[in-house]
Amino acid sequence: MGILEVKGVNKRFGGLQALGDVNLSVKQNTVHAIIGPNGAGKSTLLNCLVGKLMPDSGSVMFDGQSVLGRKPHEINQMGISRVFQTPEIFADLSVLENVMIPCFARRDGAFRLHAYETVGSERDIRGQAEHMLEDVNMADKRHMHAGSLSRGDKRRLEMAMCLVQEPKLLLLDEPTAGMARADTNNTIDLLKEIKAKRDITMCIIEHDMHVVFSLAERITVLAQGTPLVEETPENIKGHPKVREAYLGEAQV
Amino acid sequence: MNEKATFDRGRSQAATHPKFLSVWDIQAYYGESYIVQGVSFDIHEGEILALLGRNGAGKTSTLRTIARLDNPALRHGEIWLDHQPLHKMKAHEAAANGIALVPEDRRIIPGLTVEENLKLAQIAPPVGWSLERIYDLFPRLGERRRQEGVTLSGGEQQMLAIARALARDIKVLLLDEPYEGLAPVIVQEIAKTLNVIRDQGITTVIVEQNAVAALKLADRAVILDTGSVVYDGLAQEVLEDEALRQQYLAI
Amino acid sequence: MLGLERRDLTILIAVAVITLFAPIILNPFPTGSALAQFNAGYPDLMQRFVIFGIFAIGFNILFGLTGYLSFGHAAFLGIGSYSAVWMFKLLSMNVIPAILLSIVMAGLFALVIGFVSLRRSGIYFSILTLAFAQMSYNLAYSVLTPVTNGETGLQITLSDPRILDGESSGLPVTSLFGAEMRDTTTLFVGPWSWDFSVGYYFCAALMLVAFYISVRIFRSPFGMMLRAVKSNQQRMNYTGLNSRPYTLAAFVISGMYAGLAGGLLAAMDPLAGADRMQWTASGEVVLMTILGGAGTLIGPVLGAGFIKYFENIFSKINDGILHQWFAFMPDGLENFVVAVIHPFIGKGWHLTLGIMFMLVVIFLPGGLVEGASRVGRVFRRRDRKADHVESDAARQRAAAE
Amino acid sequence: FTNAPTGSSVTLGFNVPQTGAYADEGADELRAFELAVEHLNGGGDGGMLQTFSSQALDGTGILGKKVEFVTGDTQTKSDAARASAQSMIQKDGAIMISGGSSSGVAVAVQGLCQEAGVIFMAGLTHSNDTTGKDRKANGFRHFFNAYMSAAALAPVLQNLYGTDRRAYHLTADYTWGWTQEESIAAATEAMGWQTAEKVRTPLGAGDFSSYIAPVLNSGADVLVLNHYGGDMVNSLTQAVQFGLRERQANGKDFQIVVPLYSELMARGAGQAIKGIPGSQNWDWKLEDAGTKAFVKSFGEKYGFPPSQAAHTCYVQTLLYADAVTRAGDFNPCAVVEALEGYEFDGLGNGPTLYRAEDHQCFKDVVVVKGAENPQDEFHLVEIVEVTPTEQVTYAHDHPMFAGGSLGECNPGA
Amino acid sequence: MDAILIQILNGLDKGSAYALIALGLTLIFGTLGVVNFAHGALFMIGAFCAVTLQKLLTLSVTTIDPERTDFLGNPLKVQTPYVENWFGPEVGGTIVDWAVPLAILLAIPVMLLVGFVMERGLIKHFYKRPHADQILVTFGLAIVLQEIVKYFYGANPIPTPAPDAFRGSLDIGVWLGFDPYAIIYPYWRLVYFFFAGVIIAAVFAFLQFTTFGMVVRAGMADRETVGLLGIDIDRRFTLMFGLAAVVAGLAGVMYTPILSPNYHMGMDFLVLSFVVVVVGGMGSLPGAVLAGFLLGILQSFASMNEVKSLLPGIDQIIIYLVAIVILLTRPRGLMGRRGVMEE
Ligand SMILES: Nc1ncnc2c1ncn2[C@@H]1O[C@H](COP(=O)(O)OP(=O)(O)OP(=O)(O)O)[C@@H](O)[C@H]1O
Ligand SMILES: Nc1ncnc2c1ncn2[C@@H]1O[C@H](COP(=O)(O)OP(=O)(O)OP(=O)(O)O)[C@@H](O)[C@H]1O
Ligand SMILES: CC(C)C[C@H](N)C(=O)O
Ligand SMILES: [Mg+2]
Ligand SMILES: [Mg+2]
Repeated sequence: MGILEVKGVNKRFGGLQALGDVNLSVKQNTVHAIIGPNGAGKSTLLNCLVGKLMPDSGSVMFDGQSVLGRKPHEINQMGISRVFQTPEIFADLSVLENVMIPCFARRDGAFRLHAYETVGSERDIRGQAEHMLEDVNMADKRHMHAGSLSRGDKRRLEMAMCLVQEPKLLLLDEPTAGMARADTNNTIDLLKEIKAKRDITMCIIEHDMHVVFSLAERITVLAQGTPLVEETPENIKGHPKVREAYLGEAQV
Repeated sequence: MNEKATFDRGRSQAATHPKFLSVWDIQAYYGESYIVQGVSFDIHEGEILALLGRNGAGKTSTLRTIARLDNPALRHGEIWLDHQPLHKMKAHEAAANGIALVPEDRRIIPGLTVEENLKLAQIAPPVGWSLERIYDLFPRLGERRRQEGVTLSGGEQQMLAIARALARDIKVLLLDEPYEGLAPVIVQEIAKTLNVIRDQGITTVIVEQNAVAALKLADRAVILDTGSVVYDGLAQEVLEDEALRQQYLAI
Repeated sequence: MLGLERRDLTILIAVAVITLFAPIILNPFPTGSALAQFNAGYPDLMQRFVIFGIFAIGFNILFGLTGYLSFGHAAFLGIGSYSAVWMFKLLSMNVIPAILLSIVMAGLFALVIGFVSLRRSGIYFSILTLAFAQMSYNLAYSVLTPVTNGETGLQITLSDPRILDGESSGLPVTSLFGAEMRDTTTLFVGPWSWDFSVGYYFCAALMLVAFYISVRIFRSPFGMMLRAVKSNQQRMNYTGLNSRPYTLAAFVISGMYAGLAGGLLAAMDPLAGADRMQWTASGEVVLMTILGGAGTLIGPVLGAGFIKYFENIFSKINDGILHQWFAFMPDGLENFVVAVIHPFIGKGWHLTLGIMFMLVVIFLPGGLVEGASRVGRVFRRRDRKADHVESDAARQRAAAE
Repeated sequence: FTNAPTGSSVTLGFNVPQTGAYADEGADELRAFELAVEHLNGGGDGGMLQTFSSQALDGTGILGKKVEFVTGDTQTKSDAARASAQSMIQKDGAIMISGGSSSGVAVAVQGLCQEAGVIFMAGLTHSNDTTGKDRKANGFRHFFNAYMSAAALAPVLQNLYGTDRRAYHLTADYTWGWTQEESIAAATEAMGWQTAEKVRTPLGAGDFSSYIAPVLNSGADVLVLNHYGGDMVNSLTQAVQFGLRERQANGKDFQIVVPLYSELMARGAGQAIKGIPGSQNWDWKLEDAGTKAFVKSFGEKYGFPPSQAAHTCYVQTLLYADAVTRAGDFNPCAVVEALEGYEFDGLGNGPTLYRAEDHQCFKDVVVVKGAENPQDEFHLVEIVEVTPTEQVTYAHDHPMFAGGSLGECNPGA
Repeated sequence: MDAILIQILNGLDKGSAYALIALGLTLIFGTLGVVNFAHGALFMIGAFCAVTLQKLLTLSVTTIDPERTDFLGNPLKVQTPYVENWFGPEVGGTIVDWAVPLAILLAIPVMLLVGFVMERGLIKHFYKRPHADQILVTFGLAIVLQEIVKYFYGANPIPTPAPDAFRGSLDIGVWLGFDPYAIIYPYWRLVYFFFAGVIIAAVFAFLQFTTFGMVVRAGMADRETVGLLGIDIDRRFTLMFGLAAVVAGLAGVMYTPILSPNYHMGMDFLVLSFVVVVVGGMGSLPGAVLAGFLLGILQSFASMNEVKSLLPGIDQIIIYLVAIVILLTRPRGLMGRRGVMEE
């Protein structure tokens, strides 16, 4: 029984069957990659997990509880964090503040009217945030306006925002797309390190096979809304169907 | 990096330069922050140039400056395309003169369908590929032509962004991370397309984090670091020179 | 000190000093001099400055931080005024219960209206708040006349019960435990005269408290959350924060500020008119906030002062006064100058105000605060000119290498 | 007392609408005030000073002090009007406030003046409440009121349209509208008319068509428009567009009545106003000496005849100055005493009484109708009849005015 | 029955005014994304085009009539319009009489000019600025425009009657078999209704059958990218603004016989037109038109005595009440597009 159990999820957009009877089981403390051609429904699947979309049918259980019908913030409070495919950050706030906000969310829950304390007096939170920024190599940019970061930096920031929450399940939608190779490697190391330090389950979508094969313990290949195969990385590499539908001549 | 001293403002050398696209000492600012700090390079017609560098090196900013977007603002330098002074133009004039930018965040226009996004590219002359031809290259877009562009999957959006550039008759294609978010099969597909495009005589500047892929495709490479050119040479050389790669690209 | 950072503390102290000495600062011209017309240091106007300052400070907590543009905040101002006057009529002329009721009532209304309106965002939210406020206004003007006394406005009368107060001959006046709000001492210093009024200092004290609270909110985690709402509400939700209670809290707080302002208006002058709730009044506080600088601490207060100054001072300049000013000129020239200025003053004060709005927003995109900081920068730049040149040179050298 | 004049001059505050729908009335009021001040200070031709029955004023200001004035904008909003009046009192040291163009504003400012201890000489205000339930010891109204309009109009309406009529009221939904509706309905019912319907319309409705259309089959044969200003211009024009005036009801020609009239409104309504009856406080075409003197000095200064708004404001200023002079004291209480029960003549309305019990002036009321063929833009209304004072006088405790009390005069600090 | 029919008719007509004003506003507000508080002022300027033309046509020669006297006892100056002198009283009179319809010819160039100048000189710089700044600047402009008009034309309404030919009313009731006078409808309102229909149809056709609408919509969503595609969006925005100004102005011209114009008529309509546009849904022309008619008709019904006696004051709040209900049940108004001004 995995920490995340997706059963028979269907989602249609008008005439398009974006997800058709998806079953997925993610075991606790594993890194599970979802790969597949563009438009296969990978992001749609994540959307169903975090409350952005409501599947037409099927069930999604996390840690024994259903997530369907819950609001995004409730799902997050259950322990699911997500990095989006196009960076979603607080563009008008400073980099540091961007990371502090999830810290508050973790400590105080979905709402707390702390209108009288000052941000400056929240040393713990600030410490956590700064620490996190160091981990993602962004400490020197902490006072920058997040909106004026370059794109690769925005992605790193968003990842920091999710990691600092110490979620039980981290959903990563192409976390390293547009990241320089050096930083991609750093990111891989960072994720590994975090994984080693504490219990965390990750679900990662990537087109960069280097990342996938460095991290993933299991891989699900999604094509046209349905899981094609679910295998260990070794078996995926040589899988003819996967090669045809997805990898092409790419070297992995 | 010494052009500055030798340059005679009265008679621009660049104006008579034999190169097809020449970028000469451009300096551009976001508000007060000085980002593009005197970048110069030239490209011959039909060449593919890889523009590389780490995150935040100023690649996107350079492309945006060449495409004449308002931000960052060009405060110094000249850009000549086929004897046309791009630096005096606005984005839409530059586009009319044959520049096309495929922006890094794709910039699919909300509220328009896939087909409308493409048609929009064909409103102002010069018009390039027909819709049929585009759908031939990207059948996926043909299937989704009535869907709102922004609801496409990430990769589909990337295809649309490239297709939108091809829908115009262009001389120079500026690609900002075209492979981002694309499945390996599609990356291979697009690499082929870019070769097709090169064969048609279109000059290409490609910015890509997947440096190896870009270098394989490119004739020449320019590497940027904190807003300035640190390397300008043959793509092949970079591929072969480990030390160079390590120093500037960390690969 | 006070849990504030140095910079904020400086601002707070500056505001406190200015409000304390406002009766002197606002009366820079000797009474009876030609320019005395520009003096604004009389109690009624000074009270208005600070009261509308409170209104705008509160509005800024909602608009400046969350970006939710309410077009109906005047409704809360009106509700505050009506509550206060009813308190004067029924209970006592003491301003404390009146003001408390104003805040509470405005808060309750804000809770209901905010709860409903905040289900939408952007322009849809603005129109919802507008619709609620216009409904309140229209009802107050007509059907609710038994409660609001319609167009004339709710006033206190001799026959009101006023349970806590004893009988009084003549209309009673509002007071704070005996200190009458309208009590004014005038100090004559040479040709100057300065009015120190109880009512003004009462309002000013409350404004300082209101201002202080707003600074705290701005610097608090709550304030940061509100800015996060403005920046990216989606991200906020996916980060596990429920944005609705945050925005609702901001809405209610700003509604209470409006209620306090309304209550104070009534405490200074016990009349509550329906006009206070009209959309133009809601629009006015929007204008004050933007004009001063939305999202800045002090901007709204400046904006409020600016608009109220025009309304009260410019509208009162008439041709007679102009002739008096330019009497030193030869007759023909005098008439010409007066004729040129004439369309902009007195009944033309709206024209001047409109032009000022346009000038400020065109040339000072961040509002008056932006203007002030530009002036500040010019001064600072002068000091720094020397090292600036140096750094430029350094950069050039670096570029050449 | 508040703002006792100490120097060689005395300051009056003229609080008129300078912006908003009544800005033109306000401008005319201001002209009149300026003229009055000029005359009080001995300038110009003296205007009504020569015809005023009291000859206490001699053109040397008031009690030898030169008259100065300040102006302000009421915006026709109670709030703004009070703020403006406050500043005149607190900042400029005004000892008397006058002006205004709406009953709501008048009542609000009157209340303020009472509290502050200055005299309020109301300008345009026609609601019964101003000197009825909201009367104040420090406030005085020269203008007539809704009751008087009704009392003056009723007999004329009877002559014109008979006693067997059914009236349909459209009423502006605020104090003034209500009191006027009440007054007209009562007066017409007393002479045998029936009231078919009383409909309240929102202030500033603009398009009244949905209120006018139902009039047609309501069985009514007279439409009474208790509107003023822009509302009246629009409702009247639209009623005419709907063909009300051409149609027949109950076998009679359908008629429209506009109880409160003004030249400025008549100009706005254009053709539609022709032949429509109503009442005015005063009209420049009256033949008495006071009117002639005033029209002459006003007309020569400004190039057109004065409106009734200008007249009442001019007269109020003179009356105040005269009262101070007769009392020999600026103290508001002395002024109140001098004005209460004061009888005078020569100010354009014939013999007039400032009644002590409610501070309302009692004088003739002018019944007018829209001119069929005006010779120029100043002759849009013609006088039908001047209803004598006796007919429009009522008891001070008449039910429509009950509920208020003057209280004590307040001289302020 | 006839009472209800009457109110529907009245509603159609009020609705066509709302729809027309909202149509112009939605071009600027819903399409260009500018919160234009000066839209009412454009409507007002249109109305004053009619007033101005009327004044121009009645420019007069002054002759002295010694027989009669003016109010000061001087000989009366008699004014005869030039047009009557030139074309004779008959034809001249007719020309003056037709001032309002003729004013359309004046209003089109005037409004285009006003629109262009306003966009090029001011609004252009505000597309990228926050909505709040747009509000402040356009509100300032509205005040300035109003005050200028007030300076020249005064504050009171100025009568601008419809031509004599349209002065009466049509007895629709008789056609439908009701008693005479049961349902009547003034001719001019009929004209207005059809006029609104024509304008609405023309605007729709223009935006539907050309790519213009799509380009402008795209430009509003993302100016930069549209520029990258070689399109000079500025020019199209200017044109769109001009078009909106013309629509607003014509709505004003034709409305003058129904509502005598005064300088603040624009402000009176402003709030209402914003409500209509938003209820219709941001960015949707059909939505604006639909909302205009819907609110017009509902308001007419709410003004009926029967309704008012049941729910006192309902006629004063109906529009807002309906707006609240619609906005709460439909997140983006009747037909709004996603993402337009939801931030
Ligand atoms: N809101 C929507 N309306 C209509 N179609 C949609 C919507 N969202 C997604 N789709 C379609 O559903 C399919 C799956 O999209 P999804 O974003 O899940 O793909 P993906 O697997 O994440 O692809 P990529 O790797 O390119 O990001 C796509 O074809 C997309 O066009
Ligand atoms: N709008 C902006 N305002 C201010 N600074 C900006 C803005 N956009 C980018 N910058 C800064 O300019 C620098 C260069 O950014 P640019 O986007 O050109 O980098 P890049 O080389 O394209 O990086 P990436 O590979 O991450 O896309 C960065 O340091 C970034 O922080
Ligand atoms: C101007 C006045 C004569 C009428 C006005 N409507 C009032 O309230 O009294
Ligand atoms: Mg995806
Ligand atoms: Mg980039």
